[in-house]
Formats: sequence, C-alpha cells, structure tokens
Amino acid sequence: MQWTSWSAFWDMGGAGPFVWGSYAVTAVLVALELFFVLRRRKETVRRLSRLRRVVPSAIEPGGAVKERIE
Amino acid sequence: MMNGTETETEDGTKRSRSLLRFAAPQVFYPIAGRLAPWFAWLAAGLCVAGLWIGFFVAPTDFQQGEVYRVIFIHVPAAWMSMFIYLIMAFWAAVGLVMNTRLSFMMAQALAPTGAMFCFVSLWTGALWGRPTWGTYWVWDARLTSQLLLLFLYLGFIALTQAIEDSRRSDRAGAIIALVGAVNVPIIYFSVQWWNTLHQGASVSLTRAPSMASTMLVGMLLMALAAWAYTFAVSFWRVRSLILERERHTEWVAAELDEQEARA
Amino acid sequence: MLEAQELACLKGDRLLFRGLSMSLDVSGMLRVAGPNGVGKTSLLRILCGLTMPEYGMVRWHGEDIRRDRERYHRALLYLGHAPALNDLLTPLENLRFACASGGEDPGAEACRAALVRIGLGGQLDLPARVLSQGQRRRVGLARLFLSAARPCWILDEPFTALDVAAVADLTATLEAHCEAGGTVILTTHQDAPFTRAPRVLDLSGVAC
Amino acid sequence: MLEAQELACLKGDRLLFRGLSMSLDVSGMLRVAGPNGVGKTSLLRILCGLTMPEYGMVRWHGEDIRRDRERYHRALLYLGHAPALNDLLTPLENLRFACASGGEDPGAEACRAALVRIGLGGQLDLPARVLSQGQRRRVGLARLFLSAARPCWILDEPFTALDVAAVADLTATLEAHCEAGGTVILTTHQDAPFTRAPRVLDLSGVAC
Amino acid sequence: MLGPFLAVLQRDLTLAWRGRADVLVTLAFFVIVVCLFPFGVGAETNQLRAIAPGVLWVAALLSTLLSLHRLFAQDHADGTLEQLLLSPEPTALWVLAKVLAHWIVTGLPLVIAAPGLALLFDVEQGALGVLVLSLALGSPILALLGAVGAALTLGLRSGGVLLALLVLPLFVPVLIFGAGAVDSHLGGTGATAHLLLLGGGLLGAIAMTPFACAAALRIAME
Amino acid sequence: MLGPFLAVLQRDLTLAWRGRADVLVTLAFFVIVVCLFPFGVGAETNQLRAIAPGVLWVAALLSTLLSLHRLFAQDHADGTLEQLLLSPEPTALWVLAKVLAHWIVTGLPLVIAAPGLALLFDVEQGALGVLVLSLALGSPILALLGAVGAALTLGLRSGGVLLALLVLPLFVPVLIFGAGAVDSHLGGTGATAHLLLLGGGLLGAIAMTPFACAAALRIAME
Ligand code: HEM
Ligand SMILES: Nc1ncnc2c1ncn2[C@@H]1O[C@H](COP(=O)(O)OP(=O)(O)OP(=O)(O)O)[C@@H](O)[C@H]1O
Ligand SMILES: Nc1ncnc2c1ncn2[C@@H]1O[C@H](COP(=O)(O)OP(=O)(O)OP(=O)(O)O)[C@@H](O)[C@H]1O
Ligand SMILES: [Mg+2]
Ligand SMILES: [Mg+2]
Repeated sequence: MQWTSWSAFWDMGGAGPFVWGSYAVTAVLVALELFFVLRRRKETVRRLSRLRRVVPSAIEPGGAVKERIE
Repeated sequence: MMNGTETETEDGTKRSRSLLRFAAPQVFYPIAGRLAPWFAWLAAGLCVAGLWIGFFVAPTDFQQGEVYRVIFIHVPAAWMSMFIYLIMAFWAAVGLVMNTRLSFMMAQALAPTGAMFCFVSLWTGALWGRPTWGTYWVWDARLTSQLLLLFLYLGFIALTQAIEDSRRSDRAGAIIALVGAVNVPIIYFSVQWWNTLHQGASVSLTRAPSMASTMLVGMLLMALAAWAYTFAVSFWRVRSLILERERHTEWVAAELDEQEARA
Repeated sequence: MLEAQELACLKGDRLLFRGLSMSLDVSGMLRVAGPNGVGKTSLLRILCGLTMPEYGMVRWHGEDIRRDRERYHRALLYLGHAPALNDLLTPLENLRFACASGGEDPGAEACRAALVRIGLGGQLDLPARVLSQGQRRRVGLARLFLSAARPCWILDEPFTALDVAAVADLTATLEAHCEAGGTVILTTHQDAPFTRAPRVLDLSGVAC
Repeated sequence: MLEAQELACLKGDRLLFRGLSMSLDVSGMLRVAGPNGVGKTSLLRILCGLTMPEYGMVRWHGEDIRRDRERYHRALLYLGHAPALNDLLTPLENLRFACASGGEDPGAEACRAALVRIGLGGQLDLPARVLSQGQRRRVGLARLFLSAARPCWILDEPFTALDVAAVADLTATLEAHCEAGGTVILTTHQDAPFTRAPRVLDLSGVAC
Repeated sequence: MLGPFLAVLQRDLTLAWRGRADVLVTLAFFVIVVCLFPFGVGAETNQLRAIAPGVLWVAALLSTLLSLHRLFAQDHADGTLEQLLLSPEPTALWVLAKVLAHWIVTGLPLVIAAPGLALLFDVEQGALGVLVLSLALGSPILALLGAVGAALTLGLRSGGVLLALLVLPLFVPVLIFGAGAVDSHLGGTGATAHLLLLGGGLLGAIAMTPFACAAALRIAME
Repeated sequence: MLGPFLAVLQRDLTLAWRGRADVLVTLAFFVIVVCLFPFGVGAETNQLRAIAPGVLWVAALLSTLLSLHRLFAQDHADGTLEQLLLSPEPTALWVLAKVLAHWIVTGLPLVIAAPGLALLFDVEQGALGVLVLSLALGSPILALLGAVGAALTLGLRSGGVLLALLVLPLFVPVLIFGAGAVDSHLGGTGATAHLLLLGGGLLGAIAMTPFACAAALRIAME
C-alpha cells in the first residue's frame, strides 16, 4: 500500500489539484458522453415512432422503399 | 409509354454477396446492440483494475513524485485519440470505395469519442505539465500535433453536423477524414522538424527512465479499458445512426414496434 | 431512349414518390404536371443525374446514366430554376460560357444571333445584374437555339417571368425541336399555346 | 390616395419612362402591363419608395412619401420578386418575423392559420430551404391574409410559380381586398381568372 | 417601438441557435489563428509571451472581420432587408438589434475564450482580467464600426475584402488601446486610462453608428 | 477536352478583371494585416525583424483563406455550377482551371508584394528571394487545399468560418515550411530542403486535390 492515510491519498504529494483535476474532468466527460449517447438513442426511437404515426406513408410495411443494391 | 405504377416488394434481390453481409445495417444493428453492453462492462472492469493498480500498487516515481499518476489516463487517451482517427479514416475510405453506408455511419459514430479522448489527453497533459515543467503548455512537437488533431476532429464533426442531408454529410465527412488522414503524418513530421530547427522549447517530455512494471501494467489495463469503452460507445451511437438512416425500411418499422411494445 | 425504373425519391422524412417507372422511346414532349411541392423539380433533377434517387435507376439508351455519365450529358440540356447567370458578365459572355461549359463552341456570332433572336438585341452589352427578371430568363433560354443537336431537353418551368410574346415563341421552338426528332421534358403551371397538347405525366397520381 | 406625378425613371443610359402620372383615388385593382424589361418592376419600386425616381414625386393622401415615410409604410404592403425568406427558419417563423418587421404582431395562431389557409399545413416545421419553388412563394403571400388592414398592396408577379389552384385562390383574395375598399397594384404576365378585369396601365405606351 | 428591435434580436438569436455550429466555429477560428502564430514565428516562450496580447487582439479583430460580411448578406439576398426598410419603425433601432445579436454570437465567445488562450502563451495570470475587460469593451466597438462597413459594401462583388479594407483603418485605434491596455498593465503603468478610453469609444459608437448604418442600408437598396 | 478548362479560366479571369478592385483589395488586406502587427505587438525593430517572416506568411495564409469561400459560392448560387457538373468533360479539369484562375488573381499579387512589405520590417535583403520563392510554391498549395474545403462547405450557412476550421490544420505544414525556409536561410542553414519539400507538396496537391474537389462538388450538388 502506497498511502499512509486518506488525506495523503487526496493530497497526492502536493499535486492533488492536478491529478484529481485530470481524473475529474475525464470522469465528467465520459459520463456526459454516455449520457448523451443513451439519451440520443431514446430520442431517436421516440421521434421515429411519432413520425410514423404522423406520416404513415413514410414507413409502410408491405410497400416500403427497397434498399439500394450495394 | 409510361406507367406510374407502384410495384410490390420482391425479396429475391436481397444481398447475394456474402462478404458484404455484415456491412448491411440491418444485420449489424442487432449485433451491435448485443455486444455493446458486454464491452461496457468489460471497460468498467478493466478500468477498476487499472486504477487499483495505478493508485495502490504502483510505486511513487522517484523523479516526479505522485504527479505521474496522471499517466494512467493521459497515455491511453493520447493513444486512443490517434488510433480512432486512423480507424475513422479507414471506414471513410471503405465507404467511398465500396459505397457501404454502414462504413460512413461507423466513421461518424467514432468521431465524438475520438475528439473526447483527444481533449482528455490535452487537458491531462496540460495539468501534468504545470507541476513538472512549470507551464501548462509549450509548443512542443508532440503537443502541437495533438492540438491539430483535435482541430481535425472538430472540423469533421462540425462539417457532418452542418450538413443535414445524410447522404451528403456522409460523403463530405469521408472526404475530409481522408484528406486529414493523408495530412496527419505530414503534420506530425513537419511539426517535429519545425520544433527542432528552432531552438527547442526549454523543457521537453521526459519519461521516467525505467518505468516500473506495475506502472506499465496499470497503463496497459487502462488502455484496454479505453478500447472497450470506445467499442461500447460507438456501437451504441451507430445504432441510433442506423435507425435514423434506415427509418424508411420495413425492418426499422418492425424494430420500432418492438420497442413500443416493450415500453 | 430515356428510361426510368422504379424511381423513389425521399426528401427528409417525406417520401415524394416511389415505384415511378417511365420510358420515352419516341421523340415528343412530356409535361410533368402536379401541384406545388409534389416533386416535379426533384424528378427532373434525378432524370438529369444531379440527384441520386433513393431507389431505382435512370437509363439512357439502355445504359445506367451513372455508369456512362459523359455520353448522357453530351446529349442532355437541362435548364433549372436557377438561370446560371453571372451578374457581372454580359448576356453574350454568359451564353458563350454556358455553351463552352457544356462542351460546345458555337462562336460569338451564333451566340449573338441567338440573343437577338430571343429579344435581347438591346441588352447585349449590359451586365446581367441590371436585366429585368424576364430578360434574365431569356439569356438562359437562348441556349436552346444553339443546342438543337442535343436530343434531350429537360426544362424546369421555362415560361416563368416571360411575357406573352416570348411564351408563344418558346412554345414554337420546343415544338420544332420535337418535330426534328428531339425530346422535351418540361414542367409548367402556365398555359402555353401548344399546337398539339403534350403528353402529361401527372405526379399527383403517383405521389405518396 | 396614391398619386404619382410626372415620374421619370432612368436606368444607366436608358430612360425607361418619363412623364408618367397616375392617381388611384378609389379602391380597385391596377395591373401594370408591358413586355419584359419595359420597367414594371422599376415603377413599383418607385411607388414603394425603395427607389428614388429620376424626376417626379409619389404622394400618399396628398403627402410626399419621402416626407411622411412612416405613415405610408404603415399602410403599404409590398411583395417583390424576392420572397424575403430565411432558409433556416420555418415558414411559421419567417411569417411571424415578416409581420413583426412590418410593425404588426398577429400572434402565432393567426400566422399558423394563414399558412394552413395558403396550403402549407404540411410544411409548417420544415426549414424554408427545402421548400419547393411554389411553396416558397406561398410563404411570402401568406402575409396577405394577415394584412387586410393595410389598404395598399403592391405585388410584383405574385402568380409566379404558383399552381393553378393557388392562382385562383390568390385572385379571389385580391378581389376580396379590393371589394373591402383596398387598392391592389400588381404586375403579371399570366392570365389570372379575375371576375372583373382590372384596370390596366400599359407601360409599353409610356415607355421611351 | 420596441417591436422590430425585439423581433430582430429574437430572430437572429434563433438563427444562431439553429446554426449552432456557427458559434463554436467562429470561436474555433479565433483559437486557430492564435495557434498559427507559433508556427509562423517559432516556439520560443519568451518571444511568444512578448507578442501574446498583440496576437490575441489581432486574432479577435480578424475573427470579427471574417464574420462581419454575414451580418446583412443573407437578409439582403433573400429580400428580408427590403422588407425591414419598408418597416414604419426607425431603422437605426433594428440595426442596433442586429449588431447586438451578432456580437452576442460572435464577440462574446471570444471574450470568454481569450484567457485560456493567453495561458497557452504563458501570459502572467494577473493580466488576464485586463485582457478580458479590454476585449469586452473593444469587441462591441469593432462590431458596430464593422456594421457600417458591412452596410456600405452590401451586394458588392468584392464585398468581403472591400469591407476589410474599409474598416481595418477604423479598427486600428481600438486595437492600439486594447492591446495597449494589457501591455501597460504588464509594464506596471496600469490599464485604467486605456480602458476608460475604450468605454468612451463604445458609448460613442452605440450612439452614432446605428444611424450611419441605417443611412448606408437605404443607399445600398436603391 | 481542354474546352471547359480554357473556358473556365478565361471566364474567371474576365470576371476578376471586371471586378478589378478585387485583386487590389485582397492585396490590400494582406498589406493591412501585416501592418496591423506593429500596432498590436509594439514597434521594437529587433522584435519585429524576428517575427517578420512568420507574420508575412500568416498574413498570406489568412488572405488566401478569406478569399477562398468566393471560389465556388457565386457559381453555386446562380446555378452555373449545376451546369458545369452536367458538362460531359471531366470535372477535375475545370476545377483545376478555377483554382488556377483564383490563384492568379489572389495569390500571385501577394507573392509580388511580399518583398516590399518585408523591407518594412527590415528583413535582410538576401532573404527576399527565398521569401518570394517560398510564397510562390506555397500559396498554390494553400489554394488547392482550400478549394477542397470550399467545395465541401458549399452552400452551408456557416460556410466561411467552417471552411477556416477545416483547412487551417491542413495549412499548418505549408506555413511551417514556408516560414521555415526564410528563417533557416537567415539562420545560415540554407533553404533548399524546405523549398524542395514545398515543391513536392505542390506537385502532390496538383495531382490529388482536383479529384477530391470534384467529388466534393458532386456531393454538394445532391
Ligand atoms: C498538453 C500537454 C500534453 C500533450 C498534448 C501530450 C500528448 C501526448 C501524446 C500524443 C502522447 C502519445 C505519443 C506517443 O505515444 O508517441 C503522449 C504520451 C506520453 N506523455 Fe504526453 N502530452 C502532454 C503533456 C505531458 C506531460 C506534461 C508529461 C510528463 C511530464 C507527459 C508524459 C507522457 C508520457 C510519459 C507519455 C508516454 C510516452 C510513450 O509511451 O512513448 N505528457 N503525450
Ligand atoms: N427535408 C424535407 N422534409 C420534408 N419534406 C421535404 C424535405 N425536403 C423537401 N421536401 C418536400 O419535397 C417537395 C420538393 O418538391 P419539388 O421542389 O420537387 O416540387 P415541385 O413539384 O417542383 O414544386 P413546384 O411546383 O412548387 O416547383 C416539397 O413539397 C418539399 O416540401
Ligand atoms: N444600367 C442600365 N443600362 C441600361 N438599361 C438598364 C440598366 N439597368 C436596367 N436597365 C433596363 O431597365 C429595365 C428594367 O426593367 P424592369 O426590371 O423594371 O422590367 P420589368 O418590366 O419588371 O420586366 P419583367 O417583366 O422582365 O420583370 C430592363 O429593360 C433593363 O435592361
Ligand atoms: Mg419545381
Ligand atoms: Mg419585373
């Protein structure tokens, strides 16, 4: 074990703000990205479902636009 | 002489070339959905292990003290940001050559994550530089080219966001990704040369002479975690993209029905 | 000659039409009709190869136009909503450039004659910027007099902004082209004095 | 009410017309006619106060419009060749802004109703950029339904790009405005189904 | 009276929000121009620190300049300007609204980003406040003066560059006082005099330029 | 085959000649940006001399950038581009003609004016040749790379600034070698290596960018 106490751990040999600043910002960014990605998926599903109700011709089982041949 | 009639769907023309099977968004969509959570959990596990080693096993650096512990995110993030750009350019090229829509979507799904890692490496590097070099920033070759890489990412994202028509934004983005990729090595070497021709910055990257093996293990674990995280996030993102692009097909309709039934 | 197979056009969330097939084997005039926003312009741009259809294919003499772009574009004259006029150049310069960019060079005299013919004899040396709305349209249309060799004309609202005399004149020109074996595809909301009513493709029937 | 005295219009080296006087004392419709390039648009812009005539004066209720600009512009609605549409805004936002910039605020509901009335019910939330040519014109024309209170309408080629149904509808609207005591000055090269033929000011007679 | 003012302000901000990338992108331009300098002049920290306030101010000025021609261009092309000029309300009022919206979208982000960039050049932290203040006072002056130029060059072919030529001489005093404020703070003289002059300039510009701009617009539409 | 190439070249040069002010005005922008620097960073001769090559190159780069968005914008708006894309001849060919005309109009004047400005900064006379050569080789690269960006951002709202964001990172190597050539000449190392690299870059850019640009234009017209 490297640390004698928690306060030593948080202090990081005097470089606390720098080390924890790095980790905190990274954590926040990762959390934000996850949040936006998951929310985007929910919104997409909701939007498309609503769209299908409003403009039924847009998606029409049985006569849908076929995929372009790739 | 003309007939404006509608035609029925013929299922006979469906994909015959098996090589491109996975390139069909319809096929990839459920696969991505199934794999993403696994990668996410893998990333979390690797991250916990890496951080444990990084903070509680790896010894204090005899030169830098504790500050060096930034390395466990700094280096994986820097690596990841460079890899992701290469992968992005690869997908862009595949898309332009083979005209597979999924490739474009992959490229666009990767970009925000790449930009995020790029920013993280800059941010952590800057915070690391302050106590070790006494300044947040020097115009060192590696730092500078990382900054330019961030601009390349931002340009790609801004361009694809600014174009609403998805077909246009796919291809336009692919072109700028490729042009950027051709330039990345040029930028890298020119920046290096530029910096050595002038009197160099008064400080330069000094790495711990012999990295303790525990440090290395921690770093590698974190790098693997970053890989797994990238997979998870880009799979999730590409699923949204697929749904949007393919919203006029039958299978998306069925998928939406399923989602609604579940909700 | 010109053949469209199973065209589908998707704009944003709206499917304008799908399963639209047609073929123009003989010379003659086709009027694409339908109310505002039904997709006439979109169809013409697909037929020209300026837009890719969401599904389907356009063929010229049996060959996909994406595959053999050059041959098709050598046979095609498209005049769209925008008059392709540079405001600083004179009508004459604009016309000459338009021809050259299409790969032709009819020479200054022929261009001048075409402009005089279409009623811009007094505006040959003005910058296009100061022309009236109808005069601007005419500069673009003057290309018709120099492109008799191109069999396929696709014109989007050619009568817009023209006065009555010009509409009659243009109608006669189009009919002459068809008589000489050419094809004309056009859209218009106006009545033009055609001697023989053109065939009509009514998009409102096909639209989704 | 609206009176023009001895107007002369000079464009570059060309005198389009001079000594043009007219007065519209009663309500009714005036159609400014003439072939392309005769000076119709130029005249309308002078009447609006957007261009200064080379000579002469325009009066509104006896007052020079240069002198009492505000009062005149409160009574005037001008729709020119350009549709005054921002490509990023939706038709609704464009219309609301157009009204607000004219010093009115009819409210979102009235604007929405006007757009639905003119046939854009399905396009309320699209950016104007993707609208078809005719739909763009309609957004501008929707202002007519909100500006019944303005007595003087000056419209430059209002029928351009509209389909047949919309032309008929617009004609009816214009006639209703005249019946309610308003004035309409317009130019057009198209035939519109007016029930009573409007008065005509033929510029080809006045042109130099 | 405030109708068109608010309508214009709201519309322009909506437009900016709709083309959201725009705000970020003006900012990115500022950042990039600043970052170009080290490549041009070399990476010696001392030299960079010495030219930093000047470079930041010049970059802010150029970003403002680059975005200026968009101030009226769109509205001119699509006929909106014609309609606004037919509005019965005073022209200067909505002109002011347009400039204000423009500054919020393009100027404010620069003010906010400047201190971060200054750190890249290793500028002393105490001077950052002065830098921000000088930009906050100076950049609206640039926008107001630039609006007159934008109105004068409206619809001209070489608009963008002619505009630059017209307004750059007007920008020079702002640049001198702006960069001077930071320099004299660093030199120990104190920046108060410079900042007061910038403030006064701002008030003067607000009072006068909208009218000049309105007149120029009327002429441009002839 | 050369028909559209010559037609486009001739037309664009005619247009430039007709809007003559344009040529002068790009140049004027270059001159003004260079002259702004002394106002921004202070007037010490030694410092100015040290940063002169960098400033000149950055200014050339910014002027190029500022004029880039006009490369296709006008033709896009009035429908000419549509017609050119319907031309049966290869697209890359007339794209090259457009870029060439653009460079003749906006790049060449900078190359010619640069030595004069360098003298204002008291740059040693022996280095002027290297400066001119580096600009003559470098500025066409900027125009070619910029054309790709201009084609990609065609018709987008935030076009001008987005363009800047896209191409500036690509411009950096050119800037480094361009300014580096002069610096290393002044430093006694000799500029040959830099100039060779620039020349190689130019050839590569001529060979590749017209195709990227043509593809981008086709995409933009969709
Ligand atoms: C903003 C500042 C910084 C940036 C943008 C930056 C960027 C990078 C990049 C791109 C890499 C990966 C390069 C490669 O593997 O070839 C890297 C690796 C590394 N950086 Fe940084 N860095 C910064 C500051 C620092 C500081 C202050 C230190 C420590 C004093 C540091 C230490 C390291 C170490 C030890 C590596 C791993 C080297 C290797 O594996 O070859 N960095 N950095
Ligand atoms: N992104 C989008 N979302 C929804 N609808 C769209 C979108 N883009 C275009 N549209 C619609 O597609 C249609 C385009 O029609 P097009 O321009 O082909 O019409 P047109 O038949 O030529 O009409 P006009 O007679 O007015 O010229 C319009 O109705 C427009 O509203
Ligand atoms: N600088 C100039 N020199 C010579 N003639 C000019 C100049 N500027 C404009 N003109 C002419 O003035 C006329 C302007 O006409 P205006 O736009 O008013 O016509 P219009 O009657 O509205 O025509 P249209 O029916 O085509 O809309 C045009 O004939 C144009 O050629
Ligand atoms: Mg149409
Ligand atoms: Mg007219």
